[in-house]
Amino acid sequence: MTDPILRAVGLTRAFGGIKAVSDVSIAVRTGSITGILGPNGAGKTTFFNLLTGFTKTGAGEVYLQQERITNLPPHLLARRGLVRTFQLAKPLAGLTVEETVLLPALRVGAGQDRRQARERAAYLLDRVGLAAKAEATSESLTYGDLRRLEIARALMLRPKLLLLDEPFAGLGAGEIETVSQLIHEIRDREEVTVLIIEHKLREFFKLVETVIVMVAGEVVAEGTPAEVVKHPKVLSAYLGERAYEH
Amino acid sequence: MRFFNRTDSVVSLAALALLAAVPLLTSDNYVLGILITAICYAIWAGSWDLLSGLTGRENFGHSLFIGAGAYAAAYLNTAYGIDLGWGIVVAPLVSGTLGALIGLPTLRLQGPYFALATLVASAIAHTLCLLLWRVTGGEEGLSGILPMAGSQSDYYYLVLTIGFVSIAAMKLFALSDAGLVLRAIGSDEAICRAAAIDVDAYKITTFAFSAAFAGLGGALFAGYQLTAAPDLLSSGLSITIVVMAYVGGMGTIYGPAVAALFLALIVEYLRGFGEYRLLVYGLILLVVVRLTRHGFVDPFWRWLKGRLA
Amino acid sequence: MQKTRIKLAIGVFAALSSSVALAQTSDKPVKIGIATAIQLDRGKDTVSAAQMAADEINAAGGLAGRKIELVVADEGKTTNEGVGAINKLISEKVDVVVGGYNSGITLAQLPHLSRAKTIYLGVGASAPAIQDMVEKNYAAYKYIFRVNPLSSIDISKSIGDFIVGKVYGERGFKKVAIVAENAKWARDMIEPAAEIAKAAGVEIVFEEYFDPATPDFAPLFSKVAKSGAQYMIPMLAATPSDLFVKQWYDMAVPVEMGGVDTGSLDADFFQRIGGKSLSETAINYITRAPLTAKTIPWWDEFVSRFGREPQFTAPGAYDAVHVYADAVKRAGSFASDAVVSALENTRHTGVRGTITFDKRHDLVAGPGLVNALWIQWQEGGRRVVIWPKDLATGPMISAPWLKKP
Amino acid sequence: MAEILLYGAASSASYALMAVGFTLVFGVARVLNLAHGAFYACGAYAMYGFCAAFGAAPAIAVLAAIAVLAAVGAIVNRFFVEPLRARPMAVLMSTLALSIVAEQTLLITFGSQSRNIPLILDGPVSLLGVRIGAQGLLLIAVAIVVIGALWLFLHKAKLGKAIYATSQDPVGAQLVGIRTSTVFAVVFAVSAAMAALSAAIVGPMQTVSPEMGLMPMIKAFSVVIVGGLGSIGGSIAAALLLGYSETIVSYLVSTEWAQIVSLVAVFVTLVVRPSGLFGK
Repeated sequence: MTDPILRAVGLTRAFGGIKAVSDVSIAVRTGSITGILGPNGAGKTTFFNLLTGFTKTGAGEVYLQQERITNLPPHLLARRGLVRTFQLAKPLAGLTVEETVLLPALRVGAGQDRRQARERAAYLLDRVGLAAKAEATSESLTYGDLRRLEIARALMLRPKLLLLDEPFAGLGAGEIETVSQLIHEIRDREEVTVLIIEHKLREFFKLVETVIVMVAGEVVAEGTPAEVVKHPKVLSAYLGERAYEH
Repeated sequence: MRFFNRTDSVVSLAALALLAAVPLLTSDNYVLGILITAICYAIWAGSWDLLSGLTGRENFGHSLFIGAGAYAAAYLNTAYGIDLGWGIVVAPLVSGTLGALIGLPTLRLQGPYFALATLVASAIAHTLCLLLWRVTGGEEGLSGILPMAGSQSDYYYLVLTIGFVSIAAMKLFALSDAGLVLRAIGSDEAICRAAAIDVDAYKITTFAFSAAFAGLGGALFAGYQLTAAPDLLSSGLSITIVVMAYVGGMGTIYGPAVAALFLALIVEYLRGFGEYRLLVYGLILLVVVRLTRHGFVDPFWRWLKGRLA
Repeated sequence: MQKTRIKLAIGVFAALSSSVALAQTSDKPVKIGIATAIQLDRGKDTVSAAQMAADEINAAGGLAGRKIELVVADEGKTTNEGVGAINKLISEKVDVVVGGYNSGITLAQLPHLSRAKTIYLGVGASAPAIQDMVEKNYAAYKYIFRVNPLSSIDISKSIGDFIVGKVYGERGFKKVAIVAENAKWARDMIEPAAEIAKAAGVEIVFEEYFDPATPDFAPLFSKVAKSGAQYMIPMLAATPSDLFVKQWYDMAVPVEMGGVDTGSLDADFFQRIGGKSLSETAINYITRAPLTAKTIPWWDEFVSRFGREPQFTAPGAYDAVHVYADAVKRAGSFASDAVVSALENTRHTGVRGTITFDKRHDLVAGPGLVNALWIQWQEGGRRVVIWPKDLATGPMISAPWLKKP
Repeated sequence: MAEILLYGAASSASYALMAVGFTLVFGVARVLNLAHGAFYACGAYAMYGFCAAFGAAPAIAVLAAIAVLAAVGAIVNRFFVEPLRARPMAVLMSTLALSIVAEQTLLITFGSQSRNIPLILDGPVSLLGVRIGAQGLLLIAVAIVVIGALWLFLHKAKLGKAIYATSQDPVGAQLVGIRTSTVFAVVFAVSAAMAALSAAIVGPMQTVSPEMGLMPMIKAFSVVIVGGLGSIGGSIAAALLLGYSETIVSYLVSTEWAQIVSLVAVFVTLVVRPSGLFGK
């Protein structure tokens, strides 16, 4: 088993006495599409924020390819290839679609010359199907477009590990299909490991290879979607008989 | 990196030429004095817009940096006899450092809180300036600054050149990648952090630049007035600059600068009935606040360019 | 012999040419610039009193045959407006500027006045730093004179003299408290005065400086009372006097009070705070008392013409116009340098006293010249001069809650 | 010691009256009302007008001033806050502009000369061996009564509960049929009335001038921010904290540094804990 790209050991964080995440340890296999599943309030988003440096850890460590990255600020993690997206995809006011994708390359010290950056941006926009809207302002995009734009911007940083926070939230069936397809392509052609939080089951189960189930801040089960579904704790806490059948 | 488009450059150079012609028409200190004051206001409003216009973090204590620059130049001159020329070089460094120091704790605050924090910071500076009068001259301020060599017209040209170059530089900054990143930060910091941008470093550096230019303007103003007085640290001045930026249109740098130039001239014209001046300011603000962030100058200029094309 | 005749010829020629110069410009009016804060009563009275003097001179045929015209510019509250006002007057080619009420603003105006070689007669600011410029750089700043009120140096001498002579000498109060706003002008003024008092055996039992924006002086007053002080010397300018005096009265602080209180110089001060300034003494520069032969007739004409009693800047503005007119006549010309040298040996009996200038072009104080007056608010709002002794118009009273047996 | 206790209570009471009104407006309507100082000044001038012009007795003039300012508060909300509700900074600027216009109008109509309004209770009183103005004791009593009444109103009265609900969740309140526009109007009116009451009682001990609203405004700021924006309990606690710290500094150190205490307290609180001690 190749070394895991991301390891969390004993991650804990409490808010005013309530342990949102308590002693969670996971390992994400390189090149996999791994999912984190759990009912609302299970601590998924807090866990995600701990991994990506948006929330300070209470206890525990995080390793990215053996390098200890606990509590590093988000921009340093992004530069090390650990890039995330957000649950609420917001447009950047006053910036065009192309500029939004170019953003990571525009910062001082990004080290990419303009021409190269614009080329990669054009390539990525085409990959996510937004090439036609390059000059449009990002406020004019549909929610589905914004989702794909966010992924394009993340890819601009040539990430090793892409963390997607509820990528299907707010999308219609058709768009879910395209986004799901896009994630598969990214993993295959861009050699990116993908970690997803989601609660839209049908697409989620088709997409992820391994699932980690969190309930009330703790990992209760881990395995392939088929194994996880049968796990008693998961059934009682989350899926319930009927939901899973159809 | 986008540069000025053709029409913008042509018109701004024409404006520069017009302003440069003034000393040829009159060497009256009163007229030159008003223009120097107006140019200083333009630098202050432009520098305010550099941070607040781009990132949306509205700074209600800009007078702190203006005053710091003016007092730095005045103190060097009156206490150590260092020529005003050096004062104009040192002042931006002093104000810039102050901007970074004040920015560190306050820039992570959201909108209204940042405005309150900067307002209170300048109020503290104003009170200290009065209390530590052995150094700052208290309510009398630091007077008796030795004017720079040359006539009032020479000084006017110095202020005009520095003013034009500063505003052009700030405009280029706003159009540059950095300006784009700042606008993105103003829109959503989290997305920028995830896009590998060190948001805090950007904000603090920009605040330092904004403060530095304000300090530069402060030193130029002290050089004209030959005095640095506590009213350069007053909250009234900060609010006046915010009004100018609102009228000018935020985020365009030249908008607030042009608005500042005209408003400063109008205010001097209103000198006749001085009593009503602040009332007029208040009424302008009441009207302007109803507009969007774009104010008057920028939309008017775009409309005009549209008609000319 | 030869040399004297030549000198004589030159003298005659000079006199002839200057009177020709004078006559030649007889049609153009003499422009006197007034730079003051037109919103404040102090400013309004500066303009009114200057107009009074101008009207008198114009009625008597004008100055060297030319009518006098006033040009008013608002100094406002900030140094920026103050400098703007001066530059506006200079651009209007005024012959002289009369004005000033705030030392900070006047100090900021000096370099602009000196660059334009425009004579400035100060009537309201007392900071010594203004006239120091004349000493430091005579050539550039010789145009700056102070006609009114008095330099702080003389004011602090007068405070010292009041404490030693009246408070300690006559009233026997040995323990004195100093309560001053924390401002440069106050420190400049009170420290020398305290030295004079200590030298004469007076004990400064309490000294504290406060922020002029203090809303509640109860803690300060109770500390003064506890310090055992028998007399309290306040130093107020930016501090709102109404607030300070009302709180002193409402708390019936067991300590009498007298010092520098700019607010209490307002004529309606006693009436507007409901008589609560009873027994408060303050240094003042003008009152309806025969300081000179002109004082009472001038006072009455001012009151009848403008409907209120004059602020302390008014006699200054009135005397300044006359002093300038005399100097022009003696100099026989309007050229600044000539008028300056004429002004230097001015000896003009004005409304407040005889005006003369020292080498710093500062108003000279002293008996027979110009004096500060210590005036106490007494029953019915009467203002009684209680010091200096030779100008006193009545005995000093105590605060009602401190009625001495 | 007794002096510190009493004088501290008096200044805390004046801060509390201003701060509670200010934080009520923020807590319920989410508006940072920079015109609050102008309400204070207008309250004082209204009382001056009633006393000087109509010769009304001080007590009646106070009630009249409160009524006038309550109306002014509602009007300000209706025309200068409601239309800009969507943009917090615009509301801040609008109230700021209003305070400038109000101050300048007072300056032009009444002139820069400081005016005076009569005390309701005259003369000093000695309590616990301390000499304090009767008006100061009145101030303490009025503050306790008024804030207590407001507390009861918010928790007991029907309209009060509606206001309290709106402060918890404006959208939720609308869903359950509370007309939030009336609630905001009432809240502004109450806040303006309290500012006028504070001016009418503190004003006589100080001076009435066009810019008199500035310092109380800054003090109300410091109290509200230290106490926590929107938390009435927080404001009362912070008012006591600030009132006593200033009095103690005046006593033990010097009145020179007392005023800067509140400014520094605000800056530190904003930086360290923007939501204040008890705020949301």
